[in-house]
Amino acid sequence: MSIKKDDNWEPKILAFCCNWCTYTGADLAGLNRMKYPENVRTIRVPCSSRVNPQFILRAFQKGADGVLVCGCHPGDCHYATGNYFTRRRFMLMQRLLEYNGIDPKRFQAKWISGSEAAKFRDTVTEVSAQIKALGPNTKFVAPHYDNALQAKEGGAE
Amino acid sequence: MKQYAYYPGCSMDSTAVTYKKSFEYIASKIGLVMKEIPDWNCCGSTAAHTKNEKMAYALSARNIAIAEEELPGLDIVTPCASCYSRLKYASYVGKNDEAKRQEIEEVLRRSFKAEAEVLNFLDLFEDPEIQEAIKEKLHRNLEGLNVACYYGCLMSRPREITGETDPENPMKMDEIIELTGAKAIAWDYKTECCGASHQVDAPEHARELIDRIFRNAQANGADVIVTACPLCNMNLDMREAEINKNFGRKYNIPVFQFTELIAIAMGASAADCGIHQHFFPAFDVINEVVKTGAKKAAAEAKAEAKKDPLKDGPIVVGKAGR
Amino acid sequence: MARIGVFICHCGTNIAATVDVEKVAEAAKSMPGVAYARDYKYMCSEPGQAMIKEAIEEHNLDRIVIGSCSPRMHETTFRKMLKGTKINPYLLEIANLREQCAWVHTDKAKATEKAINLVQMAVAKVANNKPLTTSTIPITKRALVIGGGIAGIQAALDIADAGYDVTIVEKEPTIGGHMVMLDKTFPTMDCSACISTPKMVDAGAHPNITLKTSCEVEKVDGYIGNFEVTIKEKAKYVNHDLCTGCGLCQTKCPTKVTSEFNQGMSKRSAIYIPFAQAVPSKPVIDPQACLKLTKDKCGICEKICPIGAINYQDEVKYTTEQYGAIVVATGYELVDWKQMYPEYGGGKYEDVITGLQFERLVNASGPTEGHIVRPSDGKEPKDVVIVKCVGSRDPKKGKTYCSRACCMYSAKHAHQILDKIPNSRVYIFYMDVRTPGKGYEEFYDNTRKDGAQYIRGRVSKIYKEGSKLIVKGEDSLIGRPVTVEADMVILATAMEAAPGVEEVVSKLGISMDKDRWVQEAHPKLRPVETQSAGIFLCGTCQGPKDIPDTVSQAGAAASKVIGILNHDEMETSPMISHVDQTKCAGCGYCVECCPYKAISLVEVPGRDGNRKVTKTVAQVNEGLCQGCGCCTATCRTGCIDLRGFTNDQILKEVDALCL
Amino acid sequence: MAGLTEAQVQDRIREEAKKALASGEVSAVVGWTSTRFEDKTKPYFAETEAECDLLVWNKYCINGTGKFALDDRYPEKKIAIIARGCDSRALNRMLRDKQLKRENLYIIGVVCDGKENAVCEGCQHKNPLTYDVLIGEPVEEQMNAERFKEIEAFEKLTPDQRYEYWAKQYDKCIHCYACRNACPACNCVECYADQYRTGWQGKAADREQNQVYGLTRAFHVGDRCIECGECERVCPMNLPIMRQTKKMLKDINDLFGDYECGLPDDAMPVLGTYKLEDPDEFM
Repeated sequence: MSIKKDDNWEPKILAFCCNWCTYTGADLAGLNRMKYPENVRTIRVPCSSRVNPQFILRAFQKGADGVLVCGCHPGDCHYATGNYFTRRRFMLMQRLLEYNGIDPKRFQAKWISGSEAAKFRDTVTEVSAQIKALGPNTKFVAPHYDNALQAKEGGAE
Repeated sequence: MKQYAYYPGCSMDSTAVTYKKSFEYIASKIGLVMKEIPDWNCCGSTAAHTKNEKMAYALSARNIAIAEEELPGLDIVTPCASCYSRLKYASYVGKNDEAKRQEIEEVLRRSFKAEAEVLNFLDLFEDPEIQEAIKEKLHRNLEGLNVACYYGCLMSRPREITGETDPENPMKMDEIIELTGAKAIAWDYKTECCGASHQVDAPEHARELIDRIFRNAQANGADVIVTACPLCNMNLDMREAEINKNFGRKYNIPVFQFTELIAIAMGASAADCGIHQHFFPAFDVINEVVKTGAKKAAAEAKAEAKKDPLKDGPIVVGKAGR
Repeated sequence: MARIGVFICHCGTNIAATVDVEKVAEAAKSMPGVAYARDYKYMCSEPGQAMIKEAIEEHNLDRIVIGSCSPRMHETTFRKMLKGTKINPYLLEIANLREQCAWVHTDKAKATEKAINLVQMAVAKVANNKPLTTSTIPITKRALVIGGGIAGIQAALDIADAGYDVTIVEKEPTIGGHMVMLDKTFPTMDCSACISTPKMVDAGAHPNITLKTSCEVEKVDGYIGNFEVTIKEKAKYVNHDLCTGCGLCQTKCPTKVTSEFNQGMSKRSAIYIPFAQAVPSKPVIDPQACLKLTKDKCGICEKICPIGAINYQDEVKYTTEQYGAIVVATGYELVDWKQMYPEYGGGKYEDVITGLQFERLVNASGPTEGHIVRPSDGKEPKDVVIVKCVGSRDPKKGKTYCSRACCMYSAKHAHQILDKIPNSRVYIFYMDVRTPGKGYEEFYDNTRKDGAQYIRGRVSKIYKEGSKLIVKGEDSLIGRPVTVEADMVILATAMEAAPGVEEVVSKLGISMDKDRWVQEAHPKLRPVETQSAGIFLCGTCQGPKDIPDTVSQAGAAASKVIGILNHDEMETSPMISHVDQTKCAGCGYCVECCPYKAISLVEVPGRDGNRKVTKTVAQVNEGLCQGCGCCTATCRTGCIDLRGFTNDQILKEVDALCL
Repeated sequence: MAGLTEAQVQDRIREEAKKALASGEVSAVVGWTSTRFEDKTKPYFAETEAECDLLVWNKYCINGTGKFALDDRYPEKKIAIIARGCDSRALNRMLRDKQLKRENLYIIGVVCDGKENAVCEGCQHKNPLTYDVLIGEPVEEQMNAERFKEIEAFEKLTPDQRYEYWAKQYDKCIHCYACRNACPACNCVECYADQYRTGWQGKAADREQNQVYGLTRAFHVGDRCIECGECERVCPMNLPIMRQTKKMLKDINDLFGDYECGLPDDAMPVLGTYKLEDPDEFM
């Protein structure tokens, strides 16, 4: 959870990247010296189907302002069918989170292949801009008894 | 005998007079009742659907709508391939595309349920009941006459609309014509284009199309060509002489509507079928066939009479009369 | 408490330029569990690695975090380095400070803050790493090749030459496949039988190769190194051990049925050898044609067989054998053009033949001893039309793909006709001419110089007029319809997957694409492998191709197999799933989601209170699991976990990110 | 009640229960019995023929009987269950999850026309779907057009209103796990929430942990929920738990086609499989 909301507040965004496609794409973005905002931290997973929706809940609970799950395009999965499961899980997860009041922009999923370095940069830039506009995430986070913080923020959404 | 809603189309009273006469002769002989759709309108043929699809559908759909209202429960029959194609399209769209059906209803400002079946004359004459009725009324046997059945394009295509199983080699007309005793030969130009309206606007190209049809028919031993569509008939019949002259050919293959041959087989006279109204002389082929038929029939009758009933063994008498 | 060593690399200036490496090393010192932290110019260099090893000893470290370039670059390097130390190579995490931090940011302060965060996550994760050791599975040093065409023969020969046992399973009575039916082969025009029959004889005689003809794969169990394959041997009614192949029975057999080998253009007896150079050159009885087997009449062959090798009571036999690796080489079949193209006569005209039928006509051992004649009246054709892409590149009526070999064999046919029949004329209707190989374009040029007339356009209709075949098409270069009066028409029909390949593929648990071609693991990088470890493929079963490509793929598949069989055991990656069978409820949903079918439900003894019971729980096959982790997210209890990326590790990594 | 009155059904139940026990194959018959309050019944295990006479059948028999079959995962004898439509779906659920074996169950199906329970109005399965013997004439089923009306209404609120609503609800949760114990889809040997060492779920009963528990359970059960409403009925703090799981079911129906659980030939749960032509929003 970032400290306070002002202009140079930086959102904390967590990105689960599949090792064979998106992580490779991110490395390629580095190789080509592409530039994107600093507020994204990637966690490498063997396949996007490794990402358990409970990790997303944990991320929001611990104060992440945005979560991104990236993997290979359906059909290109290194493990053949992994991303078909990812697709179903996170379409349902996104709707459930939205239903519980979390702005859908805070949780996104994207297919980014090993060669789409530019798409990785654009996705990261776009998501961090969207989250910056939304401000810090106050839902699902921080024990509710910290009323002082709660009152001041007053549900910034 | 089943009744049908009848959509004559514009050519029956004009270029397809032989088709009309021979069909009416057959219908009267076998008691086939055709109820003409009241206030039917032009089906739009190729002109309409090249101009505006919605109008094309509406034109044919109106005929179907009237038939459904005035003659409920009757299948719609039409002789001409083009009318058949347009009506079949309208009914196919009405059955399968709900949005278009509603659109057509708005244009017609009347209900269009698109439930009635659309048949062409080949479907009609394929009906076993009608075939039985014709067989009973057959007088002459056209044995020895080699007939090339020419289907043209719209009778069998497109396959999804017409439901034809083998659009390259349709067999309906072949089976019907063999009722008359004539033999339907296998040839390769059954469904090749006759040039249709291009015989008028681009004759120098279109005549070739007719020449190749006659050449293949002749190469396969056809005495006559038989069609089931006014336009095919007219194109082939009207231009055979000209092709003989311009292309230096010696074709002597008269062109009939298949109903003409059936009518003749049922004993119709030349006037009943309007044989004299053909462009290419069709008399001698018919006379020759009719004569040989008659001669053969006479010989058979004599042989029948000569046969001594006793020679073939005792006649069993007294068994419970069956 | 863990004693973690953190080593931050400058990578020259790559990282140091935009990340304050000293500050990161300093910050690392205060992270939980970190006992030692420092930075250095080139961690992956020899001195760098030596420096780490020293630090491990000096500070008694038990886990390592390296802040450097992408783990995809040097993870293996640092793991090898740890092999030399007391630390298990898997107690190591790498923070990607170069590709995903230094190179992609400009603001040094923020980049440094992110670098610290990434190291924090790596430290949190490594604290939860467990020591992993690779396990091994035994390898049966035998290979199975399914399909006895040139692909299967070549693969089997290469594997056998490497000293391993190979079994070829072929469903026809002889090996040789389609290649042995051909007359000449492009581009060198050497005789197909002359180069394939020697290989067939080698395969038949090779000590390491066992031929199982008239056989099919019935059942396949097990996994890489330990396949258990049941092979069904159809009844041959001839005891091949006794039979010497003298051929007496063939000459006396009264029944005559169409010969499949000669593409229906000649007859064969009920007890038959498909063709002279068949391997094994011992006959089998065709149960549908044999009078004895159908109407219990005749029985001549039994009477005249000098050795009494005929046995009418022969039955189907099943044998089960162990194999370490399997090569699929099921080949292709030509499409049934008669269904697809009624406008070419639909089979009515005898003189409209396929390329394979022409190969039999022009073949010296064919039904006409190599004289090119019209099947209808046996006369020598003067004008021949060849129609290409019949069924290929035709999404509406046939297949969408190009069958690759027809352009070349059509040019070959044209060359052969012009060569063998004086003042003959050959017209070839084509859309494009594709000559994608060495010497192919020159071959095509020679054919045109021989006088073959290439007409660019498709054929719309073929029909018979008198004794001539009228071929109607168009020449799109001059934009006019064209008619050719031909004596014979050869159709270059499309290739499709061999009939029955669906059963083989489903029994092996591999997959097919929409055109029924066997699905390769990766079209560019792993063309001869399939998704299942230990199962390889080669030849036209993977897609249309010509003989040179088929033979090179066969060699490639053989080398992959040899690569496996060279080892007594195979090391399996330790980063695979593992089931905590005490918590597993046996719901089986993980079994369904595994792309490699590596998980199965097994009965294990367990306790329920004080009673002994058998529980059904999931179990991971270490040989098959590739470590994707899909099962871990499908399991609600979370009792199946992926080593190296356990739930615990990832949760701690998430927590570290958000402190 | 088509044909039979409540009393006649009750007699038939007792008769079937006695017959089952008499056969010696069944260890107990799970049904309902009366309590001190005439408008309440409680689940009851009849193990002797005499006890069978205590089995009752009236409009207050609302407890689910299906989940009791899971008490003994390795029974020596069969267990007989008096199963209404929802109970038979609960049994089908556990059978599909391979937690029960069909041969260990003797199902006495009873056609039900709704009990004093909120969830009964929209009931689409009054007839039991799987049974060994059936009491009563099967009635004609009606589709419940308003199956997701409540969800659709809730979706119309603004994100803040929705969050505040759920935050208040989850403040009440006391982590008693009654919902988990009553739910036939919650049939794991050891629930993730009890695995404190892996740290999926904290122990504190504060809003933060409750939200994670609520959503995780919704996600675990979402594609296997048989909509029997037991979780809501047993929750001591009256949390609207069904309102979460039904949201999942609504989305599944929208995204992947008609979907209902607890049917005899249950398809693979949605999250356990895939279709190539699934909609894709992540391009």
